[in-house]
Amino acid sequence: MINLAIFIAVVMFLGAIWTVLTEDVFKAIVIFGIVSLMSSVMFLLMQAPDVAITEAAIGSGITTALFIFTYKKMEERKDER
Amino acid sequence: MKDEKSLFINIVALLILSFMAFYIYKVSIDTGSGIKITDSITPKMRVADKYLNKNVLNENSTYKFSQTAEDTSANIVTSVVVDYRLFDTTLEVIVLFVTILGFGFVIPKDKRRVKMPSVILYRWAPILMILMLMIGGYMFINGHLSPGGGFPAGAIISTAVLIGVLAGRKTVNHKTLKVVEAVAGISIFAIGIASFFIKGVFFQNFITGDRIGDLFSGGLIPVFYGLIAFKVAAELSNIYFEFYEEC
Amino acid sequence: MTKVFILSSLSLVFVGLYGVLTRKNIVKILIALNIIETGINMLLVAFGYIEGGLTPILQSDLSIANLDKMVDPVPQALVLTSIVIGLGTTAFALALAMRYKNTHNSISIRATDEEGVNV
Amino acid sequence: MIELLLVPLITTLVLAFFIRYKRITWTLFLAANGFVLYKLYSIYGIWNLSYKVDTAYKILGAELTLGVSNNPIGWYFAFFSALITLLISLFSIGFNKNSRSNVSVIWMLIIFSNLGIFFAQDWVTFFMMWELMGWTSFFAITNGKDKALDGAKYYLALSLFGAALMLIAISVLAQYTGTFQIFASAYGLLQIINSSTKLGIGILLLFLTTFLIKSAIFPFYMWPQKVYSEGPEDYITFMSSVMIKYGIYPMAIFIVPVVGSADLPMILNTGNVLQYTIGYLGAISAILGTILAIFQTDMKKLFAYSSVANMGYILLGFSSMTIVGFEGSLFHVVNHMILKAAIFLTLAAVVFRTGESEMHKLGGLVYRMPLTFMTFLLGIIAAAGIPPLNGFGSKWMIIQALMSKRMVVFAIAMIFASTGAFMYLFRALASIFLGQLPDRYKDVKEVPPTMAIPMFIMMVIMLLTGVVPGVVMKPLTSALKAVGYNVEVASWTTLEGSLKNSVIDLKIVFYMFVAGVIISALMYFFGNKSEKVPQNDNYTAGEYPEEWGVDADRFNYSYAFYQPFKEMFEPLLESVSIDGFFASIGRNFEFLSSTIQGLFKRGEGAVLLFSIGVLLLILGGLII
Amino acid sequence: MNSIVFLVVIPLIAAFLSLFLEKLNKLAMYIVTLFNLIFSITVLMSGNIPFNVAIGGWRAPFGINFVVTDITIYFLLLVNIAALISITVVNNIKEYQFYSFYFVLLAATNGMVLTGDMFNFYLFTELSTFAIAGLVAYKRDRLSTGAALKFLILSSTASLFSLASIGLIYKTLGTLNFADIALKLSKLNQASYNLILILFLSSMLVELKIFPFNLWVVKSYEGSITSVNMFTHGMLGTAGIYGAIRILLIVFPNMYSTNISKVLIILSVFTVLIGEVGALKEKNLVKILAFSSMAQMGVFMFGIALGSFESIKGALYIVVSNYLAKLVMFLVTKQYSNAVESKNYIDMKGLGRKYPILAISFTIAALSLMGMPFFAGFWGKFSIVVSALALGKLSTIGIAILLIASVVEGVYYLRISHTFFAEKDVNSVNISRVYSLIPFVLAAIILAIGIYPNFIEQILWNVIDEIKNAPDKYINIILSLK
Repeated sequence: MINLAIFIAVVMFLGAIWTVLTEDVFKAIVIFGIVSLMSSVMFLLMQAPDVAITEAAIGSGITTALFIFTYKKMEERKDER
Repeated sequence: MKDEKSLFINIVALLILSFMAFYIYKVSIDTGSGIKITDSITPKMRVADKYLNKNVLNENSTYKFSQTAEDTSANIVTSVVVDYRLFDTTLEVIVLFVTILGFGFVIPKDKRRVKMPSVILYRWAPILMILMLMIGGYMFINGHLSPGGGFPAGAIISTAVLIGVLAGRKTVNHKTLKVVEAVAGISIFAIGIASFFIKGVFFQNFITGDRIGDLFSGGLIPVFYGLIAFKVAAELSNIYFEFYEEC
Repeated sequence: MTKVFILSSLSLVFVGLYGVLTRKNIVKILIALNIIETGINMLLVAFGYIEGGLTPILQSDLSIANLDKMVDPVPQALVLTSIVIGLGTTAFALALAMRYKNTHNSISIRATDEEGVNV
Repeated sequence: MIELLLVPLITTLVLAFFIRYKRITWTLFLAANGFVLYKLYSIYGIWNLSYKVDTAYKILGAELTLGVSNNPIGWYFAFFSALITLLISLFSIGFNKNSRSNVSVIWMLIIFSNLGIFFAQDWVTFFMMWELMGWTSFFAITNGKDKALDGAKYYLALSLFGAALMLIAISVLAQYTGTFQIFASAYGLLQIINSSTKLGIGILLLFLTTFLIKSAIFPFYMWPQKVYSEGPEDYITFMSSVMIKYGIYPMAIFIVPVVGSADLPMILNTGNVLQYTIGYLGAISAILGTILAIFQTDMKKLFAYSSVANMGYILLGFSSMTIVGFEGSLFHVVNHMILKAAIFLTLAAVVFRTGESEMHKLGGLVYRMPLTFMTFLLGIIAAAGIPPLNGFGSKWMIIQALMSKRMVVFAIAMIFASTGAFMYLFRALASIFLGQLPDRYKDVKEVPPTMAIPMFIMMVIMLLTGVVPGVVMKPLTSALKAVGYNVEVASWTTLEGSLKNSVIDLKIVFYMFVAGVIISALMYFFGNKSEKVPQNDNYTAGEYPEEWGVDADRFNYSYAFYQPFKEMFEPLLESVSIDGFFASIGRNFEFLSSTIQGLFKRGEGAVLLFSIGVLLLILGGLII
Repeated sequence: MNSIVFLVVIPLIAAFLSLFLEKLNKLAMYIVTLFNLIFSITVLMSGNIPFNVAIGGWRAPFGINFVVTDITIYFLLLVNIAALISITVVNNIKEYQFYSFYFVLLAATNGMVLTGDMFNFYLFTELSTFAIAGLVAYKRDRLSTGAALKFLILSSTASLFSLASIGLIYKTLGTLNFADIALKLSKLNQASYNLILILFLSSMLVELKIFPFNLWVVKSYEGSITSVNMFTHGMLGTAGIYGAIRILLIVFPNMYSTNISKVLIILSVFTVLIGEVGALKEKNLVKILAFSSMAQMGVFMFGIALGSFESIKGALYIVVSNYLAKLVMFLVTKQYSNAVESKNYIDMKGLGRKYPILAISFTIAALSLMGMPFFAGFWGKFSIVVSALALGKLSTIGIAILLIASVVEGVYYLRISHTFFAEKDVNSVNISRVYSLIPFVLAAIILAIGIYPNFIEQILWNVIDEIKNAPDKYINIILSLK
């Protein structure tokens, strides 16, 4: 268990750093989604299934979707110009 | 964005962060008297103890599974969210309401090109939607028994709407969403006010006497969760409409 | 275990804060904000965690006998709320960002708000 | 007692309602001033009158009580202020017939604060009235004109700054003495000086700075010329004669007793450190005011600097800390009130008729405005301190006091300034009223009777106080006696100096002067008559300077009247540039303002600053 | 008095209904605001104060509770009166979102004042933040979009800090109730206490406009319409002040034994300096008011951070004076800027001669803010000065800087007043005289307080008494209910 937790923590940390440092916004969004999903696993490990489900559905799912929609819309506008 | 590579800002930010980290470290190793943030404190020493033992009203009461208690929700997180701290949850619904309202208010409304959806998606959409609705419905109905609850349920139901939108199928329109949103929102408060007139206290769970673990238990909890789910679903669907529907 | 949780959530908070402080692209600032938020949420839940704790859901009389071992349900309730708030903030801010892009013709937070000046 | 304050206040409200009807407002204004004068006359000698307001407002653990009370020195100031104000308000009726804006409302409010200052019983009341006077005079000076804004802003900033210092001083004083009462706190301050000299002197200097600002003493001598040159003339008359004394009054009742009896290090066994500080400030203002007055081309600015010099004399009198010097100073207060009012009324009359205040563009008005000329003449004779008029007695007393204390430097400064006064006064006389009348003022008429009468009364008063100083000295000495000073009530016509055998009888001086006037009149009538040529020929020698692109007025003899002196003093004046210092403060603030606006214009650093703020809080928490 | 919850619930229901009301929204706005006002007056008159309401029937530390004490009820009145005054300038607004935001803001500010629970307070704060951000973005042009976005980013960062602090409080003390926290706080380790306080304070200071947490202020004021400015000032600002008083003075009273109060003194002095000096060269009247409100908050915070009861009383006077004065100023600004279609005060030259009541009200408000005697602000300034001079070197230096800054304030405010009264012909301008009424009444109140402070002094001493006996009395009210 603890090894899994450490593994996920490290992955999340690296993912977060990648998200922050990368130039490509789309990449950042996708990796953020992954980090968010990882965090929901962490919630599960913390015996918080309610939070885990909510995080997976809302924090990871819908938020990422929102980011992607926005990104696409902004790109669309760029194309039009 | 050249500015992002500005060395100065990066150094300043790193300094600030390292200082904050140092401070937190210093606080955590502090050896002074009193309760420290690193102390391990169990729920027994917190208000959570009463929630777990379900004896907020009567200090000595104990309970057994499949019998009545003061709050008959089996999922204690749910009983905190929708009963002990119900008022927070209603406010949270309002927060979502306000932000989505603001979202619809400020999003630029320019003409969008509508892409034709693929045939597969168009054919499979109804099945997916029904599946989503079923999962969502299960979640909020069982919110007081198992993990889940109104918020993820709402999110999943809204995904059904999203699929419909993506598939180009007419499901619900803007007006309906608005009505659902308002009716669900008002109902939450209406129940609260009703409890004021029945019991003299706002947001009191006035259906009591259920047994823990039953499907129909927890009094008003499933009702509230249902309303919350529909409200969240309606609000989130609004977002998709803003993105993908022609105005 | 608790230490791992707390450290990992703190690391997320700091990375996110670094992003908010140094990034200029508004979308990336918002992503960084979300990272902080995830971190804080994890922190809160970790505060309620106890070693070898049980999920705070009653399944049978056995779980009622083990109430002492259950993790704290209150932080979880708070985090449920805060996740939804985070979604709200993100949605609102993204809509504003889209309009910002239209009005300022840029997505950098450095763009001036004065009328008629383009970066 | 309270009706003395209530009447001006109620009048203010009434005036505000009738602000559009000039005739009504100014008549009411006059009536209210008349009432104030009458009321003041009737309360003379009744020193136990007082009125108190108990508020529930708690400060320093006790409930605050505000009060006014009749006190002799305050009465002395208030009475003569009211007298002069009445005359000015009579003058204003005619003066304001054609003006667009109406300053009477604000002016009445100033009169209210004026009375409040003179009769305040405690520092809080005093401070409240003081602040009221500060901002009201801002509005009175600008009076809706943008060109007056700069001067008024300067005045306002100084005034608010002074008030801030006074607030600090009052609070510290109250903390240590536990009282806000003016007289009680004076004793308290003496004890503070004895126990902890630094603190006591600090408090004293804070008070002193406030009063110096209001009375335009040396480091703050710049505001009168900025303000007087732009404000409405009738109000400026009031300001230069009455308002500038607001700083003198608290000095007389508070600073002088404290400094005089404080146990401080002495210099040359003649006076203590503070005494010398005050003296030097007075001397510098007297000299600097005189020198600067000599070089002005604008007549209002000229007399503004003259006021600075006169305030310097008063301070010199205080610095001697002898009873004669004190009396002389207080006597000079009234003398200066009267003569400055007379002079500024004539200037107002000139501006009223010609619309011009640059001296070199005027000239020869003696032929058109003889009464104005006579008033002005008597005014400047008084200002120069020539015997039969009123400026002489007080200056004489001050010099006597300084000599008796062996403060020779100050006496020399005083004499230097008095001599310099001749130069600028003569310049004003020669440029405005003598010389030749420019063609454009051929049709100028004498002022209407409503304006002439007050000027005439002024002349009479000047002569009266000059010949019979008792009309001022008697109330003054009885007031001082009532306060507790060891003085004898003065006689009608004689003045007592502090040196041996130094009593003079002004009656005799007057007879000698009358004889002199008669002789010179005879010489004028029987002497040769002068010849008249067009004025420009005098200084352009028949050329047309406009053709060279130069303004002909610049060649008028009164443009660079004292050029040699100016060249002499130029280096000194350049080194003493207080104005530049204050201006640089203003500039720095504006620069800072732009910087801050730049910070707030861009929102990008918000989170960064936020974290820096958190950092500061953390630092505060760490350093325990 | 369980019905006190209606103060929050009715506006929230109205917020939902406003989606459909369309043209009736304005009417609904008046009805709901009046309801809130009348309800709070009834509560004040009922004589039941203090009382405690447990929502959902769960007793205090376990459920969420609303507490009504003297401080609460007065701030409730202030918030609701400000709301009523502010909506009088709302006109020609068709978007239903505006009304929804307003209702939510009304509920949130009322809730912030009423609540007795930490997390609930956080939620109300968030709610008000979003409502204000939406209202600021109302014009949806370049300026307001940028302002709203930047405000949102800053305030959500701040709210995350406060969330962390709430988490820490729950971890260490095991409770979220104000009274319970106050009761147990003395058991806390000093270092942990500091950490919690810093985290919470830094999010609090954003709302209180203290430098360097206040970069949103000027932009938001500049970018939004006048009624929104009045909401921000009168409702959000007042509720924020209440939060500061409640949380700093009653929940965290130990703050004064740490150095954090000294840092607060320094920060508030800087705020005043920056606010006053920043406004000096400004020409846009709304921005001047923004800078000035920042400075006034600095003075308030200075009074609070000094920590003596007299200085707190002074700070409360400043609150009252600033509250009234800014409302007057915004009303006048609204009328004048509408008349000349510009927010630059130089364009408003001469309007004071045609519409003297508005200009005189503005002048009275300005003088009160400057702390001139005979106006409400003086008593506050006086109290703060007197108590600051008794409290050591740092506060002495601070008060000296504050007073010098007030000189700058005097210069720029009276310059504006002068411009109003300057000579210029203004014939084309037309303002209905009706709009003079409210500014005039408010200005008269400022004057009345300045001349006769007794009645407000009484109220303030009640408030101070409550603070003095805090937290014991407060805890008793809440935790005695079983």
